[in-house]
Amino acid sequence: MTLNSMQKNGLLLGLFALVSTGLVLGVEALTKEAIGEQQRAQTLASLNEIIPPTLHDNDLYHSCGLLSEPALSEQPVPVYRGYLAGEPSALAVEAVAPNGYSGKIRLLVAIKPSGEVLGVRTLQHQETPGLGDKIEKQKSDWITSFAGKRLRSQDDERWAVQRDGGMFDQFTGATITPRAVVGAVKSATWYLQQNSTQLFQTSLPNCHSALEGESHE
Amino acid sequence: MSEFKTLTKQGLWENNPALVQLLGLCPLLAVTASVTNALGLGLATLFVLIGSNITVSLVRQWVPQEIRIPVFVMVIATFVTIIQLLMNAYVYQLYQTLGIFIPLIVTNCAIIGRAEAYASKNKWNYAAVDGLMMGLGFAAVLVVLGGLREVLGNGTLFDGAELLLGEWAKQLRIELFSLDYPLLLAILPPGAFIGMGFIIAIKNRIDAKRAQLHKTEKTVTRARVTAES
Amino acid sequence: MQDIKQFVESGQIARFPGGIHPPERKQPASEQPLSRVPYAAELILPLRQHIGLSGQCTVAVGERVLKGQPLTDAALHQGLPLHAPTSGTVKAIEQRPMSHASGLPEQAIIISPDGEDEWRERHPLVDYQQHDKAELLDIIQAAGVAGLGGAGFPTSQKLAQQKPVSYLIINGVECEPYICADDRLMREYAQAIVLGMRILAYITGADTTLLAIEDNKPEAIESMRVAIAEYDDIELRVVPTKYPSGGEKQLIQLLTGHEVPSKQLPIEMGIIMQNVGTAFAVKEAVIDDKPLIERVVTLTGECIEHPGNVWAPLGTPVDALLDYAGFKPEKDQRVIMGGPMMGFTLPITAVPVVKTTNCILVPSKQELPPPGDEMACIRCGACAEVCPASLQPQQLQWLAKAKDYPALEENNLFDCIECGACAFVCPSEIPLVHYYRQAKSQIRNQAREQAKAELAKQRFEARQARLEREKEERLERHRKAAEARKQMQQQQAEEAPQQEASHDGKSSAVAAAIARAKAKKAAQEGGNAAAEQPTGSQPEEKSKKSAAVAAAIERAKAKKAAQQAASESEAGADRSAGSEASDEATAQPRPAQDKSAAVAAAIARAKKKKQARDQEDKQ
Amino acid sequence: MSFVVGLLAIGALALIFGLILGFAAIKFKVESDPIVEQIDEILPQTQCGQCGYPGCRPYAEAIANGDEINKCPPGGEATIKKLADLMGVEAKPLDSAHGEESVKKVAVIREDECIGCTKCIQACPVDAILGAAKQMHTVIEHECTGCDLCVEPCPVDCIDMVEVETKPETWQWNLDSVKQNIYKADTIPVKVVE
Amino acid sequence: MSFKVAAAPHGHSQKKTNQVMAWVVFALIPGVLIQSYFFGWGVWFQILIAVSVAYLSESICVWARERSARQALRDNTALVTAVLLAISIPPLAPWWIIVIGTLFSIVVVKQVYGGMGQNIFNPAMAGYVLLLISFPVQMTHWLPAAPIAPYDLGIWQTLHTIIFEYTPSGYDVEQLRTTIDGISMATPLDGVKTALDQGQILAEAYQQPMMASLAGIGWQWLNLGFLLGGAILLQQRVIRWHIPVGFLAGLLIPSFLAHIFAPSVMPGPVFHALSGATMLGAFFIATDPVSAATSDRGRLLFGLLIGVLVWIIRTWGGYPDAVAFAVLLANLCVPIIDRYTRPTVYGHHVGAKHDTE
Repeated sequence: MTLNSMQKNGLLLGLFALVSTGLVLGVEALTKEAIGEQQRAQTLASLNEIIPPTLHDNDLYHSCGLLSEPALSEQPVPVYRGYLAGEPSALAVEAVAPNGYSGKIRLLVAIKPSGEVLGVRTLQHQETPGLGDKIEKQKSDWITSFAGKRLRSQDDERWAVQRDGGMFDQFTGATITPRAVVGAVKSATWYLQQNSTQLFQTSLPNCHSALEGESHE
Repeated sequence: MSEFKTLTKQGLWENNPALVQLLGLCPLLAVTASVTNALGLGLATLFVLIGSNITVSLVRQWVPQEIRIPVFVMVIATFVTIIQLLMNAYVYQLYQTLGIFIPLIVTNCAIIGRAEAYASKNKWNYAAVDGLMMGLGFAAVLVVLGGLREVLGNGTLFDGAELLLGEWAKQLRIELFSLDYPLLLAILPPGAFIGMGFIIAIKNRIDAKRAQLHKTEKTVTRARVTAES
Repeated sequence: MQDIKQFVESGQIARFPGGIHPPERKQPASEQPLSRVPYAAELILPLRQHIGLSGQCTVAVGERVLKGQPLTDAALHQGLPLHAPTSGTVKAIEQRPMSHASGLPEQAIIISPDGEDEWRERHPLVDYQQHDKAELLDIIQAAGVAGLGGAGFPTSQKLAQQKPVSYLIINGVECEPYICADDRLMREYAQAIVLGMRILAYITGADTTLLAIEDNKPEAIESMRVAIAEYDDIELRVVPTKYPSGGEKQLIQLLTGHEVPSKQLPIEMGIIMQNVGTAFAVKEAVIDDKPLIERVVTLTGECIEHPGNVWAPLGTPVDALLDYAGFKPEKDQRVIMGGPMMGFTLPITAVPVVKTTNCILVPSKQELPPPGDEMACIRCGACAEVCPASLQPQQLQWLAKAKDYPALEENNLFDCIECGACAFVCPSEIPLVHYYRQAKSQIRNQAREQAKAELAKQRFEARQARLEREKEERLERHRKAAEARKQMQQQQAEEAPQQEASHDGKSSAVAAAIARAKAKKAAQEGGNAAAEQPTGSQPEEKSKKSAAVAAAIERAKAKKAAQQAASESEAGADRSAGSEASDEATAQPRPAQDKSAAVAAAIARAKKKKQARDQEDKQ
Repeated sequence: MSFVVGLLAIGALALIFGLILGFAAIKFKVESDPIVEQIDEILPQTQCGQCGYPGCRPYAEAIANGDEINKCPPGGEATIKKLADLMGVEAKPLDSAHGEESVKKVAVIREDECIGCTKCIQACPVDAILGAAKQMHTVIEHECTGCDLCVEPCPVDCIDMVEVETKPETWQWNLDSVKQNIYKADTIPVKVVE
Repeated sequence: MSFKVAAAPHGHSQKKTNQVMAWVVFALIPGVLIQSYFFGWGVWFQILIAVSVAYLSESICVWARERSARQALRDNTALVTAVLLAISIPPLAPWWIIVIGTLFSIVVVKQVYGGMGQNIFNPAMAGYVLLLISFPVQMTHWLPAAPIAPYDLGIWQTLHTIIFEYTPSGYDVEQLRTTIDGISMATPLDGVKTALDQGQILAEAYQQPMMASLAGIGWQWLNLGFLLGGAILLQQRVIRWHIPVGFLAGLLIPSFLAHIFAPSVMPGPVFHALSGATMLGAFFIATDPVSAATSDRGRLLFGLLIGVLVWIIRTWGGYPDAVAFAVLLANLCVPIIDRYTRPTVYGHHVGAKHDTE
């Protein structure tokens, strides 16, 4: 009796599992392409916003390299290299501000080889809606205030929120979020400024395979 | 009253999964900061619920008591994963907003509850209607709560509907008023709890009023324990 | 046990948690010497003066009774007899309002005193030590002595516990404001009380007698100190004034440093407690052969002109007492029997003084303002602070309002002594004790109902079993009757072919048909008369009459079944099909056939319903 | 390749868990909780049938199968509350279609009018009526549940439902009733005890 | 003749709930006077608005719930809630802030839960938290205390600011709290916290202009004023010592220990005791009997819990002050505290049974 019940239940459950898993895998195979496309489009959209087409003529998305750099993030981050007529024209990197009000803030920072900041975008954050979420382009223009700025030295005092005596406005009511973003952009910019030549020259491991794998976690 | 009519009434009002059974509160409270999000998760839940109810109802004869729950969970998980993949592929923006909540549908008690309480005991067509109505009821509460919170916290309705419904939906956006200082509480999770509490209170109030109005004089025939023997 | 001994010997006074200090207001009543109230025009003596059954009345209306003559016999379970407070005639035995918070009516003996105050024959005891304990207990019981401090529990019953007693505690604390009956008694009758204490100690065999008096009664303490001076085994304990030090449990805690375990009696700790008034009554009963026919009652309150303590014959109506002391009622006057903390209001004053009446309090509105509106509990915790039982009154109050009885019991509602300290201090003026009393009585009622439901269930099940058994017996009888008939028919059927064997096939077929019809008719008759003509195979045949009645019932049933069957078309079809069946089938008794038809009809109905539903489903 | 691995892994897992569940289903089988018994304990056992079921036990079975808990007028609020606790549902007010909760009553037979037809005896669910054919019947008061099932069958209407008399022990500390009690005392006919 | 029937006991001590509540308001007076001296007329307007809204909304709620309005308003609890909330918020907060807060306190936290005595949360603090979460900007705009304030506002200017959110001369609150050299002034707690977060040490943090000898300018006197009020309440036996003592012990002992171990980054007990809402919380807010524990031991524990929570949130939390959050969190723990601090009932002591053997 026990054996019979075990056999029956085991086989049935196994059967259901196989069918379910098969279905899921099937759908995954079918949608794989579309999902990849979506992610590409998303990243590209952000990239194109801060590195306008006039500044590059290569395929930015496929110029991506994976960079392991503790100064930027604990994990390897993608670096995008823009060329205009074969000449290096722009450099974008994903930076992480670890000290946001509620968790990490993922940013995309782009500079010209000259060191001037092209632009910054927020890729992902969990800041308080209505307060900290003003770092989103859709909510506020604040994030665009980085464009055109330069970093003079590693401890350039102007690179801070106004409250701390810097040149970046903090939005009303929140100090922590902008402070974190400014800090992260500052260190990313510094890194890019220091290593721009090198970054254009070294070959980096391709990032797409790894990135897509990540998105399925 | 026909079974279908009963199911409709049960799902939408009398036994509403969110308001009466208080099931599936986790996604409900987390994603209802705006109507768009609420609608998105509501629809996702609706599809999963119909799908799982039909499937469970179809296989109910073959599933023995002991492995019922694992099988149901597997069925639901399959549907959820498929929907997640589809959303990822075709409504990417919305997927980014709702992303982390979609897998939660797997353990949404409203769904497994219906599979267990209804679909596993009834024919597939009834189960489908039950799923539809329960799903609609759930989605309706989501949308109402989302609307409430969006209006209070943002002064708008259907903000970002284009993420879900395509470009044309941009016209849906209604700006009721512009808030200098949004009521942050409404958007934050505590606001969801408070809003939910008020919606349930209003429902109970309506029910109480209706019960008063429709107090029909039904008489129950008394059973005689000691019929003449 | 050892701990208690140590504590008592050290002479310490412990303290109990909580308690309050309400204004005492014992003066001026405590300063007036005891006086005696004249007999009222009628004395009302309720048959029941304590918990338990009342005794049987032993006098009749119109009968003359003498002072001290028993009016009832001691009921079962060591009840107490009732005595005539003075000589007179029994005027009536009727329902009168009780001296109880409910004002419910209660059977009472009404006596009109004849003014002669003539005693029955008395047998004073010279030396009680000559008599054994059982004898003394009988005397005390026959004298109707009950605890005069609180609930009026029969004293003899309390003393008769077969447990070793180390300490006899005599309670002279009298902690409730206003009341000073015991105070006065101790001041004026110290010797008699001590004698009563000796008798009690003798009966209980207690090693030590502890006399407890609150320190706000210096005169009583002094007079008792003098009276007990000659006895080594009586110790006087002066306890600090705090309400409710006089509660039995609290006093035991004060004197022994130990608590009486919940749901146990002090006797389990080797302690017995009696009130000073009871000690006095015991002395009078044993030494003077004077039954309990009067007691000291405090008459006090600002609405009385001459406050004081009086000897009041039991049965004296309260209005007579109030007249005696000069009563000036104000609007919405409260007349309280007992003290301000635990007493109850009387709706009318035509109720009598009973064994437990220690005080009649008629306060003015200034001295005891009536409670204001009940406000919501703010959980300030003042009640918990003063609760001598360390309960959580605010919690109990909520549970009582929610009628959550299991939770109330879990929160030890029944350890509440209803002292009223919590309600006294409640800033929201919630009548807490009132809620507890209601909850307690409801819990008790529920327990009673539960027991009754259990009984009802048993009886119902027994009845069902009996009916089932009877039904089976009846069916068995029917079956036997049917078998007998079948045998008879078979015999007939066998005889018929033999008779007509000589005819040819055709005529034989006709004959057979006739025979069948005949048999059918016979069978029908047989069926109808089944009960009427039981065959000889039933030896346990009942009387003809009852058989006839049974037959009539059967006929009525059969008729009803037939009507039912006829009303159903399907059933009709079934029946016609049935009639085409073999001879044997038609030969079945008619009622059985009808019954089976009815069953068939019911099945058909059910089928049809199911079909209908299936169709609906398909739609 | 990952496709096959995924399938196999999940399939194998499911197989193992299925085996375990099959084993557990037999090994740890428990007899179902006799919930009907517990419900029956709570019901007042008047067997009055006001709930629409013939007796308390059938109603207990009905509740166990999902019927409403508010159909028992004799039990009233207290019973509903206990049932709600037991069944883990919300207590609700008594369904007035089944009658109102009223004061406890007992049946009393006006004995001089009784013709001894035994109909009430047959109607009584708890055998609380004594008597024989053509003899006077009487109700055993403390066994009467007050269900009033005996009232209707009586051909001469000689059965009254009388409120159970309040005694000091059963008095519920209802101070509002005190004046009525006094009033009752005045009107009660004087009965002489022999 | 028939007499009045009443329930025992027939006497009553004379302290009533409404008097208790009135005493609480009375004892707040020293603190409110000091607050209005240092922070301007605003506090009086806030109290005025809060009390009006409280009574109005309470009347409507009680009416909607079909209860006796007279009795509900007479108990003075709405008054206490309104005044406590009004003195907790920045005196120049716009009028709708206090209106929303009071409405929430009275309608949602008190009446929806069933009116007086039924609320599990402290109404004033729940209202405060709602405001703080929803309107962090307005709720953190405290002006610097009078001696260092760049502007001195009269009655009319204050009222104008509360109603229109800027002064007649057109300054908004943000500008009002900004000094000539463009640095906006924070409260002492906020200032010290920000400085420490930026890696400064305590000595540097204390150099900020709003700091005084003991704690912040104005704030130290404000706290002493509420301490005086608390003493009045204790003396009148309106509150008992357990909650304030527990609160202060819970706050001061950890801060003292922390200060010993890390003197450069952990503010000491004196700073904590005289900053923010410490004294107001200890004597007036945590002692709200409805939402506090009931037994003496429970109250000590309840106060201790609040004190420790205040210290933890002040030290590591996101907000500078924490009394409101701590009180609400402790409110949640009350049923558990009550359950485990229940005194042993008479006759139920473990030893009691043993004695009889």
